[in-house]
Amino acid sequence: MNLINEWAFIGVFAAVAWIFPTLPLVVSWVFRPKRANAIKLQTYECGVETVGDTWVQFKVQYYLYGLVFLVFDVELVFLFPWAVAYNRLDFFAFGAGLLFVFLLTDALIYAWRKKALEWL
Amino acid sequence: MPTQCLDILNTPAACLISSGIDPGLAEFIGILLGVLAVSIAPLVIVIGLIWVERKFAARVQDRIGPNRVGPLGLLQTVADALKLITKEDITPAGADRLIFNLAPIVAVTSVVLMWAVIPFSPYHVGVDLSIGVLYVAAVGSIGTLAIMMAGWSSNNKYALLGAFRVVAQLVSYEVPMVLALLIPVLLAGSMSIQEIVNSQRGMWFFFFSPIAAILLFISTQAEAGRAPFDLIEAESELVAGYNIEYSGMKFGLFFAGEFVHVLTNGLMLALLFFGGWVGPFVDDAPLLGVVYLFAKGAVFYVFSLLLRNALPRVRIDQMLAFNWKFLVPVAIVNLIVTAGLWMVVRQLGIAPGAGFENDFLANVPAAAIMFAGHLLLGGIIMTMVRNAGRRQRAKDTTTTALTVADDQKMVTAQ
Amino acid sequence: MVPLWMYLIVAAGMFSIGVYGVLSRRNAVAILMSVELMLNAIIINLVAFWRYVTPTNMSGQAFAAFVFVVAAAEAAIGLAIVLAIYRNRRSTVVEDVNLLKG
Amino acid sequence: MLELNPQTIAFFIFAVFGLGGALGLVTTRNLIHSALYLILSLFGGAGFFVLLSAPFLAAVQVLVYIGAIAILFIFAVMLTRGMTRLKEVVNRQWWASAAVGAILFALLLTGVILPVWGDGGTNPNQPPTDLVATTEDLGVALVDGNQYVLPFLVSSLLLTGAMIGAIVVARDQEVS
Repeated sequence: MNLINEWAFIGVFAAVAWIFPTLPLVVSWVFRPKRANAIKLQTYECGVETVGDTWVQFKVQYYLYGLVFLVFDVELVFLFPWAVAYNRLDFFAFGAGLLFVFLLTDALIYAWRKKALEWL
Repeated sequence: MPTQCLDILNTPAACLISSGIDPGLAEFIGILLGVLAVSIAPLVIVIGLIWVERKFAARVQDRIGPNRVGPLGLLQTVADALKLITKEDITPAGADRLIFNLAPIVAVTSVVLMWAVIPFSPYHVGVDLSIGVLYVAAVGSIGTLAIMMAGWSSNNKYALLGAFRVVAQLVSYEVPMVLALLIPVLLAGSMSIQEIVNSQRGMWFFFFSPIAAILLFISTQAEAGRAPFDLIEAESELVAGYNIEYSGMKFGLFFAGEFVHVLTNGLMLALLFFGGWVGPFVDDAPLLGVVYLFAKGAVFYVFSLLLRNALPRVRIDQMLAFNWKFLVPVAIVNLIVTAGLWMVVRQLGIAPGAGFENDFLANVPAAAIMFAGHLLLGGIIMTMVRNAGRRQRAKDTTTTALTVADDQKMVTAQ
Repeated sequence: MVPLWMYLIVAAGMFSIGVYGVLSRRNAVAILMSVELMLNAIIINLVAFWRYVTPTNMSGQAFAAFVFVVAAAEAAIGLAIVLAIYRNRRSTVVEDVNLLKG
Repeated sequence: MLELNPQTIAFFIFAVFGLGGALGLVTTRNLIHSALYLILSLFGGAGFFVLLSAPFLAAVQVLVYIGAIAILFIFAVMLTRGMTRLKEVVNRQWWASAAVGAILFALLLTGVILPVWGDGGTNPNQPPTDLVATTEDLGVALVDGNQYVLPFLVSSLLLTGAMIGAIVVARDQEVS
C-alpha cells in the first residue's frame, strides 16, 4: 500500500467512525417521544432557575495549565523526529537532545518556583 | 496482470480483482471491508465490556450484578441500549444546538479512530501508518475538544465548570503520556506501531524501560478518566460534570466512548511495551496474534477495573500536583536515562544488531543493563518520594499537635 | 497530483482572509485567531513549495516546524497579554485599549 | 485539465474546509464559534499536509494546533467574560480592511501564482520525484551540526522564554 492509499483508508475510516455514532442518534430521534415543555427544558441547576449568564468568568489558573501544556506539547513534538532518527545518531546528537530537554526543564522549574502549577 | 488470490482474509482486493472486478473498485471495496471490520469491532466489544465492568464491580461490592436479562445477564447491555435509544432526549433551552449534538459524536469518533492503526497480527492491521504513535496521540487530543464543546454548549454552570476541570486534567496528563510514547519510538527507531511490535520479537520493551510503561499506564488511566482520576464524572461533587445536561443516547455515546477508550489504552500499552501480537507460533497462525493481543490488553483492562473499584477519588489540586510535580519530572528523567543507556549499549556494541532482533539471547545483555539502570532510577525516585513524604508528615504532625494543645488551653481557660 | 498553483491559491486566500480579520475585528482574541490563520497559510505554502521543488531536501519541513513554534509562542504570549488587559480594563476590544493615547 | 481522482476530490474537500473555516472565523459574532471555525480551517490544512506527503506535519498540526493552541484560545474566550457576543463585530474601517485583503490576494495572484499557473509556467507543476524525505531525515537534519541544530535549540529557548513571559503577564497579582 502506498502513502496515499494508506490515508485513503484513514479518510474512509474517519467517515465510517463518524457515521457509527450518528446512526443511534438518528434511530433514537425517530423512535423517542418528543414531548418537551418549558419545565423539562430548564437548565439542571438544583431546581432553581439559572441566575445570570452561564458564561461566567473562570480563574486564570486554567489558562496557565493550558499554557504550560502548549509549550511542552510543541517541544515534545520536536523530539519525535529526534527519537525516530536516534539509532542513526551519535553522541553529539544525543547532547543536542539533552540540551533541548534541559531548556524544557528550565521552563518547568520556573513555573514550579513561581507557583504557576499550584491550584489556588 | 491477474493477481493471485492467496488469502481472502488478508487481501480481499486481490481476490476481487482475480474474480474480474475493476481494480479501482476492488481496491475501494477492500478498503471499505477493512474499515468496517476494524471500526465495528470496538463498538461490539464495548457491549461485552460494560457487562464485564458491572459484574466485576458487583463482585467487589459483594453483589451479584446483572442477572435477569439473558444468561448471566449478558443481554442486560442490549436492553440498556434499547432503553437509551427510546428515551426522551432533552436539549436544554439556551443550549447551542449544533455543538451540543456534535460533541458526543466527536467524542466517540476520536476514540474509534485510534483503532485504525492497531495491528492485530503480523498481517491484520487497518493501516500501518509511518507516524502511527503520533497519530494515536493526535487523535486522542481531539477528545479534549469534544468535552470542551459539550461543556460549553450545555448552557449550564456545572457543565462548564466540569469541562474546565476535565480539560485541565486531560491536557496535563497528555505531557507524561507523550513522553512515555517517545520511549518505544526511540528504541525501535520508528513511529509505525507494526514496526515497534516487530522489534519486540526478541524482548518486550517493558524490560528496556519499565518506568515508561508504568508512566504510560498511569497517564492513560487519567486520559480515559478512570478512577482514581475520574474527576470527569465525579457524580458526587460536580453532579456528573460536563455531561450533566445529556440524556438518552447522547449520554450513552459519551459512556461508550469512555469504555472503548479504556480498552484501547490497554491494547496500546500491550502493543508498545508488552509485544502486542508477539507470542509462540504466531508466524504459523497469524490469527493467534489477535488472541495474544487481546489477552494482554485484557490484563491491563482488568487491572484498570481493579483500580477503579479499590481506590478513592483524588482532589483536583492533588491530581494536578501529582502530574506536574511527580509524573512530568520523572518522565523527563526517564527519557534522558533511557536515551543515555541506549546510547551506551549501542556504543558498547551489545545492542541486538540487524538480523538479531528476533533472538531472545542476543537481547539479554542490553535488556539487563537497561533494566538495572531503570531499577536504580526507580529506587532513587522512591527514596526521594519517601523522604519528601516523611518531611511533610513531620510538618503536619507538629502543626496538629500545636492546635490540639491550643484547644486544651482554651478549654482550661474557660 | 493536484498542480502547485491550486495549493498556492488556497493558501493565498486563507492569508488574505486572515489579513482582513486582523484589520477589521474589534475583539483582540479574534485578531489573534486571524493571525494564527495567516501563519497556517504560510505553513501550507512552505510545505507545498517543499513538495514540488525540493522534496528530497529537509528544509521545507524543518522551516514549517519552526513556524509551528513561532505560532505557539505567539498564541501563548498574545493571549496572556489579552488576559492582563482584560483584568485591568474589563474589555478585550482593541479600541478601548488607549492608555498610551494620553 | 484536472482528472477526477480521489486525490483531487480530497483536495477540494480540504480546500472547502480551509477557506470556509477561515471565512466563518472572520465573520462569526460568537467567539467560541470562531474558535471552532478556526479548528475546521486548521483541519483542512492538516489534510493538505497529508496530500503533500508530509504526514508528520499533519499529525503535528492536529496535536499542536487543534489539541493545544485552539484549546488555549477557547480558554481565553471563556476567561474574558461578556466579550463572546459583542454587538458590533467589526470596526468602522472594515470595508477598507476588506479592500486591503482583496488587493493583497490580487497581488499574490499576479506576483506568485500566475508564474506557475498552468503547464507553461517557469516552475514545475508536477513534483520532480515521488521520493520524499521522511520523518527520520527530519530528525537527522534537526540535530546535525551543519544543518538545523542551532534553530532547534533556539526554538526551545524561544518557547521557554514565551512561557516565562506569559506566566509573568497572565498571573493575578494578588496570588504572589
